[in-house]
Amino acid sequence: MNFYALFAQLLELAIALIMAPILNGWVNQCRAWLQNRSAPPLLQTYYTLSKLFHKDVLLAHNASSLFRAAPYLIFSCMALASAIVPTLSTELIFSPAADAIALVGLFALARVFIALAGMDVGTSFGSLGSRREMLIGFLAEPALLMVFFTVSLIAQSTSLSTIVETLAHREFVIYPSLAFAGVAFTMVSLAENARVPIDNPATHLELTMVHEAMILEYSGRHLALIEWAASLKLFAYSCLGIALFFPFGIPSAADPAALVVAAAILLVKLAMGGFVMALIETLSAKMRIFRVPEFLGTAFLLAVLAMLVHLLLETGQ
Amino acid sequence: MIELAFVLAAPFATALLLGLFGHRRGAAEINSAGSLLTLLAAGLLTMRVIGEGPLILFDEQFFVDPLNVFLIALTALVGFTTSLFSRPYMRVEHDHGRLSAARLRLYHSMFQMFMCTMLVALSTNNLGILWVAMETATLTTVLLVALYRTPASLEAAWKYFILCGVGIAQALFGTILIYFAAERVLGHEGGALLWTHLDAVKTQLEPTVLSLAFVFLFVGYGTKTGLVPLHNWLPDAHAEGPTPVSAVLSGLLLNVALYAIIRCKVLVDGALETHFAGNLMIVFGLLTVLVPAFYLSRTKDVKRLFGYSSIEHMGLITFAFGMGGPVASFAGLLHMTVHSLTKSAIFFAVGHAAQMAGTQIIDDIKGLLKQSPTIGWGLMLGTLAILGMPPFGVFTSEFMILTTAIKHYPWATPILLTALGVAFAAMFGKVQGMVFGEPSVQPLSHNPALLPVFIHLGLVLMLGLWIPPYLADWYRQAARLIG
Amino acid sequence: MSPSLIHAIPLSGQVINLCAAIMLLLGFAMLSQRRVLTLINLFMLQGLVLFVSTLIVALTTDQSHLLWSAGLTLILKVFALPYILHRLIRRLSVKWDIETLLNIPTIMLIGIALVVIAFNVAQPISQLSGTITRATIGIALACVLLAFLMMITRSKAVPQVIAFLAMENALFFAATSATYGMPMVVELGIALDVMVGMVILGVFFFQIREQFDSLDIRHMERMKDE
Amino acid sequence: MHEFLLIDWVLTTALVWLLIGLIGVVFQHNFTLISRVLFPLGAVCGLALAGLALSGIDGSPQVLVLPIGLPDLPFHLRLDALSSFFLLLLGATAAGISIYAAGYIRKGEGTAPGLQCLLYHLFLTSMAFVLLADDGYAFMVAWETMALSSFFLVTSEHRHDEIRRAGYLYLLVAHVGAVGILLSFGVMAGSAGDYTFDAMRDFPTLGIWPTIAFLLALFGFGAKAGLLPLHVWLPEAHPAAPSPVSAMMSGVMLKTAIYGLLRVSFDLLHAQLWWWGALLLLLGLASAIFGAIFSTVQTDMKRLLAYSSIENIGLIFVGFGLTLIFQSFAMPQLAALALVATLYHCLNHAFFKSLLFLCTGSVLHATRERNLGKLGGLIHRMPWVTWLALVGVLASAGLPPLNGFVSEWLLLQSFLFTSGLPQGYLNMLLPLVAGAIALIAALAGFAMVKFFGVVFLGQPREEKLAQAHDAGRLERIGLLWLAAGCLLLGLLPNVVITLLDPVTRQLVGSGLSFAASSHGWWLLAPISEDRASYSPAIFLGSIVVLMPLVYWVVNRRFRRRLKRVPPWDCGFPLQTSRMQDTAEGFGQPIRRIFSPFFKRTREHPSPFDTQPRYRSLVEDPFWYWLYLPIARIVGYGTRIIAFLQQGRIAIYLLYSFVTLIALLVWTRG
Repeated sequence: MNFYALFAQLLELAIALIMAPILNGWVNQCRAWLQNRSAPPLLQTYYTLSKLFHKDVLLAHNASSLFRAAPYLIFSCMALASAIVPTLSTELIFSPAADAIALVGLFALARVFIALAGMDVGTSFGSLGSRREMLIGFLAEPALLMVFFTVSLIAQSTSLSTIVETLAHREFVIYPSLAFAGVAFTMVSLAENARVPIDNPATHLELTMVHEAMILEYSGRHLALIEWAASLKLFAYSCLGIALFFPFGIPSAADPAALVVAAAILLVKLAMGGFVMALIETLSAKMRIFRVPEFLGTAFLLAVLAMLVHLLLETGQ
Repeated sequence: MIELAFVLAAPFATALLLGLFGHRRGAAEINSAGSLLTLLAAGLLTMRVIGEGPLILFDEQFFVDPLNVFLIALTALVGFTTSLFSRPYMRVEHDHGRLSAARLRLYHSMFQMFMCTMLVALSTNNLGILWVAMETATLTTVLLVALYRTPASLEAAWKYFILCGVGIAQALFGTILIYFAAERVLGHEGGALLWTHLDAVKTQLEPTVLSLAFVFLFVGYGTKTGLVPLHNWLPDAHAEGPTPVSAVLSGLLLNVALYAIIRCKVLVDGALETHFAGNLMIVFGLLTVLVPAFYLSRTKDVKRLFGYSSIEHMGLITFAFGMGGPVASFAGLLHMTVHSLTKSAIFFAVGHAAQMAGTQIIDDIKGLLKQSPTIGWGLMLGTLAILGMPPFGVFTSEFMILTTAIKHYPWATPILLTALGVAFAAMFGKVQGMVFGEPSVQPLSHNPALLPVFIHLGLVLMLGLWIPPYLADWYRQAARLIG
Repeated sequence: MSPSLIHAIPLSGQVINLCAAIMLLLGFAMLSQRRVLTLINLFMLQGLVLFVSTLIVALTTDQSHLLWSAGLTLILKVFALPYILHRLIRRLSVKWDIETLLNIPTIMLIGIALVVIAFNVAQPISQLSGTITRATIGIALACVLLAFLMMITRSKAVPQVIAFLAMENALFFAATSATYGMPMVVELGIALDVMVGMVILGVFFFQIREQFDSLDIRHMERMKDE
Repeated sequence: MHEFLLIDWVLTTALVWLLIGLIGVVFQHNFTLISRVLFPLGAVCGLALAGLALSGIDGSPQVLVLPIGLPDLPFHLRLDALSSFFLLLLGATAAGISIYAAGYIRKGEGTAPGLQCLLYHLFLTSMAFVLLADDGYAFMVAWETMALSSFFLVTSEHRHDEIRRAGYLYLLVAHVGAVGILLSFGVMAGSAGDYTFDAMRDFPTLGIWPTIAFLLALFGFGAKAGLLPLHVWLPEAHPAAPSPVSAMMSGVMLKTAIYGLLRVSFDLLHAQLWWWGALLLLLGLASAIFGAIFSTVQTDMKRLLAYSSIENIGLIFVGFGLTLIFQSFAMPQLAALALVATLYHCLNHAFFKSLLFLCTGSVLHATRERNLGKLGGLIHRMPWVTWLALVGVLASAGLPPLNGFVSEWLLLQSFLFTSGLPQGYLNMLLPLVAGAIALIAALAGFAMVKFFGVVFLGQPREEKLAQAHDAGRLERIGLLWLAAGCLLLGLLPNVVITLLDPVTRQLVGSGLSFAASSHGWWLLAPISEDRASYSPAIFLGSIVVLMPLVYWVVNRRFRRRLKRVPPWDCGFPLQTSRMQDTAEGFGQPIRRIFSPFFKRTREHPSPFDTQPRYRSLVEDPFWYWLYLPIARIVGYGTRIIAFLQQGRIAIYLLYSFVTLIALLVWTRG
């Protein structure tokens, strides 16, 4: 394997780990501005994390080893995920390791474990949270896959690198299907990252919380890891959106200089993406849990439409 | 020569003997001994026929060919096992006070007499004597069915007598018509009722007369075979007679009646060169397969249940012979064999089961497996066998019949499928209830003779996995005879 | 048949035809008859006719064994069976069989229809009948069917049995006078069976009566699956 | 005597199984012999069979004619790639299950161990014969023997009448299906009633007949596989049976149905019409969705698994149908891809489903409970079972890097590259089917989280669970074997695909081995690397590296104590185990979303109840749509026919009379 790929991979991983909390902070900041509150500092997430890391772990009596292992597993899954998504380069050593479908599988793995962890202690809220998380999950996953299918039909491939290659460096073509896919993807990523209107990461109101309910029993470093993993997930999704729908500027040729440029472009894109997300969160209100199926159903439908549009307009049939 | 004489004489002599001493203690043993003697003689006769081919004996009045010799052997075998079974069974009945000594005597001698008539009917060459034997068989069995003298048994016997008597009368008319037709070819003294002669000249016989004759014979012997809608005597007779009698009724009498039909079919086919007889048998066969399947789910009496199942299988066999051809006829003969073996085995098991429960009502018999595993397994396996479950032999013949049917008579297969499905659902459901579950039955006063059950089931199992070559060619020859 | 044929038939044949006609007549008479005693007498008459016709056939086509069977008929059907039946009804005191299952006129109509069918069915057979007596087989068939009908319509045991025996007669008639006799063994066998059957029935009647204290077979309708 | 070929060895192994069974029933009072010698021996036979099949899979077909059977039709046996593959499946799974059963069987109520030993091994033998049979008769005999032996195993606890009912339903459906198969053989049979498969291969069935044969076969095998709407027996029979038997039925027996249909539609009927495939695909999809949805709302753990089996069978049929479609449009490469996915999933399902059933068996023994509402917190009592069950759960939820994911990945791949079929509609529909598969996979994940979470995690919902004990040694070995299988099948896809190559070549005349092997063992790229690629090895590897790394870093950098405290739960005071989600509760969202699918009856407490209780019963609507109507029709028929039987002798005489007259008139006219 070539060293460029290795280097790019490491760089990407590093950026992901560092930038993820900041992105999280950035979104909160934007939201605060939009709701004209005084904004928390950009690095707020880092402060929280370090605080948590320095605290003792309070572990429920009947918490099992699975409960304790879960945070590490979830964290590594998310790290891997953000390493797989081609953000800086399409020449990555991990890119053959997992294609779009495998990526979805990876997210699913993390979800299953966090849900199991939520059930482990056996409190009323924990299992409630897991139930809702799985509900959202099984609705979001197919929608996400359909989005991927659309783009992979365009690129005739499910490997992310190839997709980005095709979309970024082919002569410019307008794909109407991508519009639908993009909307669907946005809806899905809102749901997956526990954002308003599906969930509210800020709330601890028992009856509405989903993600928070699962991790109620976590504390100290475990909680820190999970929070970090959550922000990694957000980062990965944003990068994914960028890679699929705004892939311009991701270099294909193997030269380090291009990497720097790409990193800069990436930052700009992320900033914009974060702002858009904050905007959406501000403009919409949290919905009842049983409206969620309709919401995600719509996303699924849009993705299906995208595929049909592709099959009708963009292939010669 | 001498073998056949023995085959016929042994049961007759035993019958007379038992008519005198049938109430004594050794009667059951004498009964078995007589049957054993018959079986041995039949065995020798079979050897002889395999060795030397068809025999014509006693100035042509008797005649043994592959078709009837295997039925003779079968009859002798089932008769023997039944006599073994009836020994403890009748003891228990006697202990329960359902039978007096005099009745036992009647039972024993009539049983042997019945065997004798069966054998005569099978081995005779003269259609008239065939008829006489069948009639006599009816009379003896009427006495056997009425053995308990309960209202139910009298009713059953009466219906049996009237329906079969009338039926048999039609058969006589048919026989007369055949004679009438044959006499014009063979002349008066030419043995116009001897099957061999008729077979020789069958192509010259007058078609219209023979077709009419066949209608009468079919209705006549068909009544005895239990073809729908002539079957109504059968469940009653099976339910009310003593179980050994039910066993031989299902196992033997029906076969013999069917045998008579087949013999006549051969002549009619020869004379008509159309598929008239075959079509008749196909239609009635299908009807007979279909209708009892629906009765099965209604009946509450276990012996009636298996009576209906006998009707159904007779229908299947009739259908097979109706289709004709080497495969179907082979299957029909095989099915005759396995059916009479399996069904009699089932009746043995059922008889003991009913004695253990003190009733024949299905819902009151439960948990046989727990109380007496042998009876339970016997009943369960027997039922599965009769329902056409491999590796038992019944499946073998049903396999051939069904596959032939879908090749040549596809329209018939839905009917067969429905019938088999419904029958399976009904019978298996009921039997499962009897065999499984918490026991409601008491152990018996004499330990039951289950050897017969397992001999039969063992034979059926063997026939399902491996048909001995000589048996196979034997069937083939018979099938060729039937055409 | 056309007159020319009638002249062609010798006397014996004509007598047999006459017997056949009488058989049929008796068949109808029994069908319509209510009194059991008369029924038995009619049955006896039938037996007598049977005897006569058999005798004639035996004499015309000198077959010795037909003489035997004629004698057998005389003994069995004219003396033995009627005697047994008389005894039975005296012992069981069943004189009447008032209620038939259908009313008499209807039965008669059906009977006539049956005769038509029987003749029609038997026609081809009698066409190629070599014997001088053509129509007899048709008549025999008609008698069989009439007896059958009678069995269906009678609701008491004894008349039913008499009908059964009448059917036996008709068959015998067919056997002897239509086909000029079956082989001896067969006739013996048949006769024996009838005899034995009769005896068994005699035993039966008593059993039935003591179980159901009547010979009305409508008591015996319990066995069915519901 | 010809020299001892591979097929002879295979046959011998199968017969050894039978022999073991017979020994077991002969020495049925010697319990130690049965449990400590015979069953392990059976496991060894399983291994041997797997080894033989492995070595035979790319050999040339071998045939053998036994001296038993019909006079003109002795038993023909044949060992080719297809049968070898399924024999491999049988042997490998049986090895695990047998060794588990050795530790599992107990004396006590139900069928005696000796008899169970016989039935169990008869079951194995008959399945082996089903896979070997090369003529209609031998196949049917083996097939029905399989049904019978499994029926007696299912009803081994026949005291309970719901178990009797389950067994009855099972055998009824199995038998009716078998008649269907028989008739299909009848249709395909050679002109002169020759029922050998060779004759059927060569004999061209023309016109409507191939379709009839296919539909009959589909009916028969579908009934055995639990395809909609013939699935009803499955969720009854699997819970009723002892767990090793459920494992065997769900893991292997259902696959024999797949084998049969593959044999018929590719080998005997040569995959003629594309709509056969479409039909299969639709039925499979329906079953998969139905099974997935129903498994999420079950409250009995074995029922849950049974419905999930229906789902997996559905997926297998989807792949099967796709293969047929490609084959009928002469696209061997894609057909090979779909077929690989199908067979791969057969293998995977065999492993993880039997693993899960065996785990439920251990739970059952430890707690005497099948009801999810009464379990929980077993991870503390039975760690072995829990962690091994977790492997099965992840696998059956289709999560990387375990085996379930690989086959689903392959299946999705085969769906994504369907464009270019001559059928416009299919082109439109197939990608949507892919979406549906995604939904199904996600639902499976839901069901599995419910299963694992409710049974093993949380607090014990009953006091008696405190006495629960972990699985015994032999049981652990069995579980370990199967779990290892799940892992390896997930990690070494290329090996498996190369293994499957002869099979696909036999059936669709093309294979993936080249594309697969061109990237080395660690990278799976069925078509080409830039088309799609997946490397479970790297996947697992990186997680395995990352996790300890993170752990090490975190615990090294921040040395903090770890205190045990009562759970916080938003500061709610009294926490009891009754407050956790029950199985019903967990399934409630699904019930709500898919309410039209269910036939439910509920019982709500009113505010004034002194003993408030909530009951919600979810039933299979097919009973009410299909089966009860049929039963009603039959009942109607019986009533009509019973009217004919009046018990009056006059009526009976009338019947004969009318018959006679009618026949006479008919003959004359």
